[in-house]
Amino acid sequence: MAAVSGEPLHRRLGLTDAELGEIRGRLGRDPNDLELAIFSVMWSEHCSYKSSKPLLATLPTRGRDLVAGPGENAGVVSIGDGLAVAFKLESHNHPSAVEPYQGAATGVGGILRDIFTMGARPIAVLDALRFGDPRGPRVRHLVDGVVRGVGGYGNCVGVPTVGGELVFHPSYAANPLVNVMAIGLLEERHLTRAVAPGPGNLVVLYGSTTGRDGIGGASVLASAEFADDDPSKRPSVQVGDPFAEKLLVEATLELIERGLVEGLQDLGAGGIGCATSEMPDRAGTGIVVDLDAVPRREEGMAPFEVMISESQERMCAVVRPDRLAEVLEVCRRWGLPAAVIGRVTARRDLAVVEGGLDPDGRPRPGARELARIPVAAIASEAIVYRREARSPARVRSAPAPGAPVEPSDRLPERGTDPGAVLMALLGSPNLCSRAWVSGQYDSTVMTNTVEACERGAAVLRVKGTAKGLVAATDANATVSALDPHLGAILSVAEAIRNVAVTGARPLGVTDCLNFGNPEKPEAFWRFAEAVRGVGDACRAFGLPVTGGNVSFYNESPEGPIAPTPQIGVVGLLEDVGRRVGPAFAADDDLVVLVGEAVPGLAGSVYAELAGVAPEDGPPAIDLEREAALHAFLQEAAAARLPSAAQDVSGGGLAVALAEMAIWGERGARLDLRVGTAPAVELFGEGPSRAVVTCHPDAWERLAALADRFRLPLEPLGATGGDRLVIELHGEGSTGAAEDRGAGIADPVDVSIEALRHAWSSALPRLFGEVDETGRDGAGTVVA
Amino acid sequence: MADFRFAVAVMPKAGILDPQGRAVEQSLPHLEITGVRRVRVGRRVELTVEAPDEAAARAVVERLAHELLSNPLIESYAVELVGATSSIRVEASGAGRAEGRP
Amino acid sequence: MADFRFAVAVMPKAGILDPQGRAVEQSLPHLEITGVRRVRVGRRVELTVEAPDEAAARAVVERLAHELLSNPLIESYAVELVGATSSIRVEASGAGRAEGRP
Amino acid sequence: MKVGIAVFPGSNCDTDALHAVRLAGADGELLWHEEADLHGVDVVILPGGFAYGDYLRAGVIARFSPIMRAVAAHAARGGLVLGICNGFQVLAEAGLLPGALLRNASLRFVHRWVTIRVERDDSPFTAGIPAGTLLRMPVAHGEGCYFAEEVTLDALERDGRVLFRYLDNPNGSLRDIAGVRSTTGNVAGLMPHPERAAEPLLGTDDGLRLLRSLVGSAGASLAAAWVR
Ligand SMILES: Nc1ncnc2c1ncn2[C@@H]1O[C@H](COP(=O)(O)OP(=O)(O)O)[C@@H](O)[C@H]1O
Ligand SMILES: [Mg+2]
Repeated sequence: MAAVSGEPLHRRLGLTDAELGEIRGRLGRDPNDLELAIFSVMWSEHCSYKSSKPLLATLPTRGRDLVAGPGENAGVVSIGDGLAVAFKLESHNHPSAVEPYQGAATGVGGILRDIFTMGARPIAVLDALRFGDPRGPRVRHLVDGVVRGVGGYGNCVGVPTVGGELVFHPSYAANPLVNVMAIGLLEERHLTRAVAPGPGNLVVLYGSTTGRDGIGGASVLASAEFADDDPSKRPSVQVGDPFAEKLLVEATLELIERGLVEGLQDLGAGGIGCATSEMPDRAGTGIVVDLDAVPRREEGMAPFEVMISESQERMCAVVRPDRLAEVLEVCRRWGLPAAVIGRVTARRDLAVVEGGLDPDGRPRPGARELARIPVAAIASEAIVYRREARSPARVRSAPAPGAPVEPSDRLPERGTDPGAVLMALLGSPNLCSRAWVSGQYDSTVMTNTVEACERGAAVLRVKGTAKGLVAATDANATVSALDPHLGAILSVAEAIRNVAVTGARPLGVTDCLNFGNPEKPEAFWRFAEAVRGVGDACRAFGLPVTGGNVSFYNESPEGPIAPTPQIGVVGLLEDVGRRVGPAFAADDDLVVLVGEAVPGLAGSVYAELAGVAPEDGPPAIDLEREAALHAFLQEAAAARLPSAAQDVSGGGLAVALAEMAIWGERGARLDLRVGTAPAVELFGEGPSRAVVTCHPDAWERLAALADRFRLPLEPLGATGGDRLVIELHGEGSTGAAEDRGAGIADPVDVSIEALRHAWSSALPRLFGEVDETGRDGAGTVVA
Repeated sequence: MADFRFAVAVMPKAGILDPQGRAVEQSLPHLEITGVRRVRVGRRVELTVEAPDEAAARAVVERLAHELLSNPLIESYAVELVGATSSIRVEASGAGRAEGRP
Repeated sequence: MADFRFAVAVMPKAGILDPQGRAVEQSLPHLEITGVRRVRVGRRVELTVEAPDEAAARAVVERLAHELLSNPLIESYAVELVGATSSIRVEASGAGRAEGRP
Repeated sequence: MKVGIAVFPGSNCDTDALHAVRLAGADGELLWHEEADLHGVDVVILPGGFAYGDYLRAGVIARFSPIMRAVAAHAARGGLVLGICNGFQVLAEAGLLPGALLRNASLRFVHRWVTIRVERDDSPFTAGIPAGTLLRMPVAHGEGCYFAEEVTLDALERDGRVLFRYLDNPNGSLRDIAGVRSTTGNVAGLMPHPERAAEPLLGTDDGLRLLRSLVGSAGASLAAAWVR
């Protein structure tokens, strides 16, 4: 680590001169090289949240069922009967841009560890992926690698990947987003925290050996703008070993169930240095690390390499001395190397010793102390910045509810058949079937999967109970690009709506905030607005943010990504048998629209296809109305009124109906009253709407329930036949549009077969994997 | 123009975790094999290139190895000539292993 | 006792479908590479054996290759000595190919 | 009647199989790979997963674990053995079943609900399920392309040892083969997952029919009779 170039070491490690000053202040002296290396990692954006901490503190974190909130490896919410769910969303964007397979694979590994570290068995993964224009070969290469990586890891560990997202937008071209959510199930009594209590307790490192891979990998990559494309200058990449992770899951859960550990922390960014400072910091203790005891897979590793290596599949446990033998035996049985690498001390600092500790945890004669840092200085009291936020010169915000300045009812061409627009939307990269991706994921292992992927929220049963868990991820980046506050609110609303539409009660929210360089005031303003939006929405819905992740520096020379507040929600069904699915379930069911369209097409997929009027904005949201919709959907399901339900989101009402028809393998004949403009009614993505079907006998009760929640309800028609027919009626259909000869009054009239073909063939075609037999790469019949 | 057959060996770089190699090592006791260490598992790609001379053929293979067959971040590769024109005939008629290895 | 380092090449037998090889061939046009044919993708396993002499070491590798590294129904293998004791050091300090597992 | 389910490091369908076996009305027990003792079980299931990471070749390393010696002995005594997915791969690598399972033709991991046709009802694995019956269950594998030499395939067909065939081949398997049995008839393997299709809540209980006939055959002490 000797200085080779003229730059002083701290700068080469990414610390500013001012930060070096802060470090000196906290130590009361100059740091040595090893200490500086530990600081550089722990004070990185990735580990310290130095730019985001003050804003994250504004998020609501209290909830009636909350067991553990932010600050832990994952949020935990009770589901009754002594059971709880742990869940969290996390990004692995930068590593995936460099090496898509391993980046995505290790991303899955990392978030799974956050879950089982809490004592929960991981039961599901959802992957929210965002890439540039898929017509470019480089982007397709990234998609291919990331999808293989997610599957390669999750499939092998044996945790089903049950949902997620795949979104294309040019702003992600050089900076894809790989956000992964994991969900785990635990008995509340097994909840385990990342603490190092009890001076004299032993620190056991188990799992894979420590190598040079990923030195500064995640933390450095995620803390600097990623522009340098020279492979030789890139930090080394971590390789995931899902087999080792599987063993780690089993060994860890066995240790916890047998009550053998006092505290547990996974090793991620920051490696041993991070675990051995954060755990004691939370417990008011310290740790002395016996550097020689760390099992390594390479010779000649420098102390700093051992301390900050981000080698995957490792865990750090705090163990009472009298339980050590049992702990080591469990690790041995699962084939995992394990070693006592230190002791908990009463002094609140991290000491690193070379030359060994004696049985009492004191340095042996001749041992050298290489570092001693107050744990608070590298953990809870790490540097924090109050970054400058400045709104961009022109901010486009949502119009007030009501007609926009200019009617935004343009279909792509005059006289265009709205059915053709619907087909174009269904076949567009952002709305078409994701079977090509989901077919590469094992979604049924663990035998809990009631509904996976493809159809809105994922539904899992909880074995041994009648309960079900429902999960969804969402982010509205296109509206966030126009108005980050509104975009964040819409993201939260949509994620919750996806869960509520099944009849589930949302339990909590996890967020992964993907933004640009926080040192740039405009980028930071977007971040601040998004945090405010997430907070506003969660307060309105009465839900806590249980944890999450922040990913900054998502920029490339072409500019920052669209602000992407990725939201994950988990909900609870008391009786999984009462879940409501999204497919048309029977012929002659009533099809009902709950809620009503609001103007504003900006940010919609339709706008991408057709453009919008210059003054048109994104749709506004009424949070009370949205909350009422969620409550209505839950009560309706509990009363077994709906036969199917689906929220209105991407592609608008027409796409929601088309999906219900495709999945239900039956059509519908519908009449739509056009109140504002046909494009808004059919393809607008305004929030707070759902399509519900019910048996005609249930209609009156459904209407009464909607009335109670003051929700507008419009019966559209009935299911049946093999075509989707939507006739347009009312003022909007004969107003300005028809005057201009736009042919808007033509009905949508398309066969379900044609819809299904447009929807299911698009992605395989994009990826060139439709073979002669008409099957796509995942083997789904496409023709 | 002549045919050249090459083998490209693609191996995980030093310091990069090789889970496959580790799995093989861990299974050795079951086979009652001792004294085997440092197992690394990589890929071997054999291919035939038609080119005016060996240098030109090798240039094609190098490019292929660099851009397609290996990921320079985590793997390194080595290119080896395993046969030239005359061997192709042998190869085509030979069984299994003979293929491409004169 | 001395250390011997071997490379075992495991390749799909002739006549066995090799979808990986085909996939490489199919991606060649994208790279604008022509004149490449008969691509076969297999495995390369490198390992160090400690044994009294080369013959003894080779016997261990042959057994490993036969029983573990290849499936005789679909694959054939070839064993190659790539270094003896003295070469181990060279290898370890070399770029890329070397591996640093103690 | 007791069914033992082998647990290799990396098995990940072991508890799924246990759950399904219990639904099928049998006692189930997990058997640890390091033990060469089957604890007196009547039937052994080798479950799905990635034994030893499936590194190198799916199933190859598991073949050498102590429990496989016991499984081979059990099979030699006429005991029933069923390999599901990774378990099928292990049995093929161990030579207890003919053929090999290669990388999927698509070179991608495939998860999909498939329909398989039961080809024979004169086996302990399909007893009571008429030949020609169609069953729906998921496949989830990266190496499930069934391969054997032509002569072997012909022999399998001739001897009625092809137990299941795909209607919609997901992986390029020769002759659409989804599952086979041994010459002795008491060892079988299939790539699809019957244990994941054992409850209507999860889509169907088609798979439970297979497990029930397995349990029934063993329970009726008919196992020996199935051995030719
Ligand atoms: N956007 C966010 N919203 C809420 N909590 C967050 C957010 N980002 C990070 N956190 C919380 O901060 C803590 C530290 O996060 P992180 O360093 O990513 O954890 P880990 O190292 O365990 O992955 C966690 O408890 C996490 O839930
Ligand atoms: Mg963690």
